[in-house]
Amino acid sequence: MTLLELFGYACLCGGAAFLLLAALGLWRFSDLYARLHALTKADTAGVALVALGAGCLDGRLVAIIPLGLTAILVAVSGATTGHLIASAALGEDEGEDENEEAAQP
Amino acid sequence: MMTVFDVMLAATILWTAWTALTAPDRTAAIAAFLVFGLFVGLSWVRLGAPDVAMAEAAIGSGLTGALLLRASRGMTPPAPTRVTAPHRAAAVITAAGVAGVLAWAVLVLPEAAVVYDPLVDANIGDSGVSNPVTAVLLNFRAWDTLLELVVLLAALLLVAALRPIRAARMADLGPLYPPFLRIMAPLSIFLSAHLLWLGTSDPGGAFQAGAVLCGGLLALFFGGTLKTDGPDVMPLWALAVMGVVVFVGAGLLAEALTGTLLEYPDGADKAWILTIESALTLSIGATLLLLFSGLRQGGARP
Amino acid sequence: MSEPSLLVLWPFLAAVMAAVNVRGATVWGGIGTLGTAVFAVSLAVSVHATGPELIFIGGWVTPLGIALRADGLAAVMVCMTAAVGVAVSVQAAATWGLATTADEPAERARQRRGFWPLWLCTLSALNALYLSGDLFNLYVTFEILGLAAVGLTALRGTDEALRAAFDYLVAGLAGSLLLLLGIALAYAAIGRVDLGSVALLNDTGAGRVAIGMVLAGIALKAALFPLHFWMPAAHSNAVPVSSAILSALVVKGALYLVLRLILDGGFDTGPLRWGFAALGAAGMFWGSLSALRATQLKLLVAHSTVAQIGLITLAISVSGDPLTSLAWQAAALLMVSHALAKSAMFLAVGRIKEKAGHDTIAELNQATLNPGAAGFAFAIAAISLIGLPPTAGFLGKWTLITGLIGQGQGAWIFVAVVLMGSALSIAYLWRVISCFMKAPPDGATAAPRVPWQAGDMAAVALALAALLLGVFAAAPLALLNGPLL
Amino acid sequence: MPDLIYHGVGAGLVGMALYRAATCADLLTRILALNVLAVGIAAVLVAAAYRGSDVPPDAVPHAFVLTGIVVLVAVTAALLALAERLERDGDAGRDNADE
Repeated sequence: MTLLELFGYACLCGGAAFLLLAALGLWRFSDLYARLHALTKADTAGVALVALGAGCLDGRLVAIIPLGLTAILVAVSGATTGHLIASAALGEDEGEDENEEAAQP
Repeated sequence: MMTVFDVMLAATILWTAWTALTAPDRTAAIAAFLVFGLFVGLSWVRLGAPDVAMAEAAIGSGLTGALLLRASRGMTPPAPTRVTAPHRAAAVITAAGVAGVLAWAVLVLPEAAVVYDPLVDANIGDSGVSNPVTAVLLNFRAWDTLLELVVLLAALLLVAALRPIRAARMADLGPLYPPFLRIMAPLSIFLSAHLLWLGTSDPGGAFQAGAVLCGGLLALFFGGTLKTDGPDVMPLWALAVMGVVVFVGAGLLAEALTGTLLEYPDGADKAWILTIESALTLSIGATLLLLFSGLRQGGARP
Repeated sequence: MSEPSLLVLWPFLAAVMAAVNVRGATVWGGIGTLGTAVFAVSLAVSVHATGPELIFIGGWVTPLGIALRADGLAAVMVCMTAAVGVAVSVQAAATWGLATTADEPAERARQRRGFWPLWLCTLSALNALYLSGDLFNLYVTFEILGLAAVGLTALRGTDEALRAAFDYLVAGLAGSLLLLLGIALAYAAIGRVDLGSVALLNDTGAGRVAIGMVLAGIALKAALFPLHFWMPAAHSNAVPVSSAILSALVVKGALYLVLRLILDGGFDTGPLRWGFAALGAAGMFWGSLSALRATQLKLLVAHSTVAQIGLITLAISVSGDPLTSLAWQAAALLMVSHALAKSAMFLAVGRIKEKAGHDTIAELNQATLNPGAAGFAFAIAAISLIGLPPTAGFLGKWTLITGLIGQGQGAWIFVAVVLMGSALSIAYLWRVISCFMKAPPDGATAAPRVPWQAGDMAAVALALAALLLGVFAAAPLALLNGPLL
Repeated sequence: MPDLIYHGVGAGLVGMALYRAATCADLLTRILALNVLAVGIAAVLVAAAYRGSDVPPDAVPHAFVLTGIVVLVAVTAALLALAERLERDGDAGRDNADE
């Protein structure tokens, strides 16, 4: 078990822990914004750690580049989607009539 | 060890499917359907079918989910259907009957009747590509793929022939969307081209590349830079039609050169397949976008 | 360029041009339909002269590649589609006009712009279906046919038409998926899905289940008796030209596949065949009874399609082994005569509804049917449906009954059923024709006889073709007597 | 061994989808049921193509499933276009004016 493999497995477990916590958060939190907060953690930290761990274990460049690209992509799209959902939900909650009527035909 | 994983995955698939079918709220049902599609894709990776898993995730759950969400937005909330007991019993009997017969037929199977494998292995050498699925799709059974693209176009013609309805105005997506677009749009085009080139030797190909391209086009459509109403629809409409026309033209040209429909001249198989596939990728991306945006003005305005 | 590939790709390219060049849609429609008719005739001539053609697409031999089989049966069906297609295109050009005029309502422009590409897609899908020799390829052609036919149904734009189109597409998709399930099981059982190997399916349990699933799917798409719930609404709510295409041509695709499966030795097990014959007989009775009760003319004609499909299924399922008995030719002849007669009937009903403003049977009389061209076409088509001597319908029923008599004692029941079916069809068709001759109720003087218009020519031509096909039956019979692939 | 499990999944999905298609009148649920039915059939096909963990699976059924997925998305888009026009709540379901 080289040090790199050990570090890889550690990252994998950390990532898995983050994903588990995010799922638990999604289930237990009552409010939409709290759930979004938990989910975006899974997108950014969880997936990045899993990708890092898998990269260490595999070691070949041909695997590390797609993994890295995936981690960045998931982080970017996760954050943006979270923002979009939050702003849409915020718009609905404050009941801005003109925005409401305009958005819903 | 993997059997435990398979059993858990199977249970998850069946449970998400049941949720998708019986959830009272439409958005929850569509979300469950999306997750169901991704899990089925995962099960196909387990069964050694990465091409199909990619297509199921990209088209089967991603795009279909987007179509469902857009359509469900304008619909009236679902009225609970009152089903009488005998009707429900009859439905249970027929459904259980079909599923039971199917399960029995599959369990009583002799060991797998192997016919296609040796033929594909023997002929893949002169099919021009080394990925067997692409070889079957674009060479051995190219007629199926051509007619399948005619199906896509027939769906587009159907949607164009329907009476027009008012376009649901796209809500403003706020300040964070444009920078996201600047990353995603070029990346999806680059990724689609990479998947297309990869398709000749590894899992990938025209359909997965077309779906990824459509994702990028949808991102542009939501951002407002890509419009599909009025005269702006003509370039997309031409792109959607171009793919099948290139395929048909290649088929007829091949017949002129070699005497049989869709028989690519020897030695040039890979070049022909790649030109057809690149036309298909652009056409599938444009067709799926037009199917999503629904040609709000009821057909192409010349 | 061999005819089979041109028969499929020529109308499709014309459809693409009609979709893109919207202003010239009618012109492209004419080019596509007439071109296909020419290729159909040249295919029939070459099959008659040099025997059936077998084309391996892409040069790959059958189990791996797909084969296009152009034998006598396929040539007859392709010529039937082309003949009805030309007449329907003439009628469509008459109803929607040749080009966009400035003042025409948006609805008419939308219908013309939508009709031609969808019709040419249907034509190319039907030709691909008749020529294909592979089950999965047939699944894909059925999907094209289903989508294009639903487009034709929804063309009218009213809510009833959209609801009928939605139910039609759901039933069509369910039928196709059952067919796909049958194909999946056939692949699991014998490892190959081409039509030539369908006979191997009878040996294994999974193979027999696969045949059952394939037949269930086809029965749903062919609107066979218990599964015909979606069809009357779709055929009666569509535009008259679309109803003619749906009733005469689209339904034939599924019936043709059942016949092809039997000819390839698909299901020779007794119970499945007699079950199908019983379903056909029940469909004939149910369709005739519903037609007797129908108040609207279009619904009556749609229910008569259900009855005729029952008769054709009966003819298919008792057609026996192609080597010994010629009864399968009866099924082909019945399909051709039904296509000609039913399309003439629907076009005539369209003209009647256009002139009289309504199609309730009770209120039709001599005054509303002036000029009588549509009534004349309806009457001639009715004669062919009933099966009176000179028509092609008689020829089909005669071949069926002689084939049945040759098959021993069990077949006498079905001979009686066929005759009863003819009697019922006389009953519900005479109901309509008697109204044509009824004097106007308030004794109003009959309006001056108006000469026949261009719009009626398509219906009259099709009706006369159904009439004369019985006389000039040498051509289709010669093709049908040729060797089968 | 895994292909037996996924054959069972396919059969289960087909049964579930047929039951829901028969017992619900809501247009969107019927479309979802047909999609689940098609994915169930595709699962049977992919499971039938499995040749064990070391031998590569058969590529032809994979092409069938790929074609089936693309055909399914086309038909679903058509179904949704029809359903949207049928179920449009009130507002502009029928305005041909803005053609």
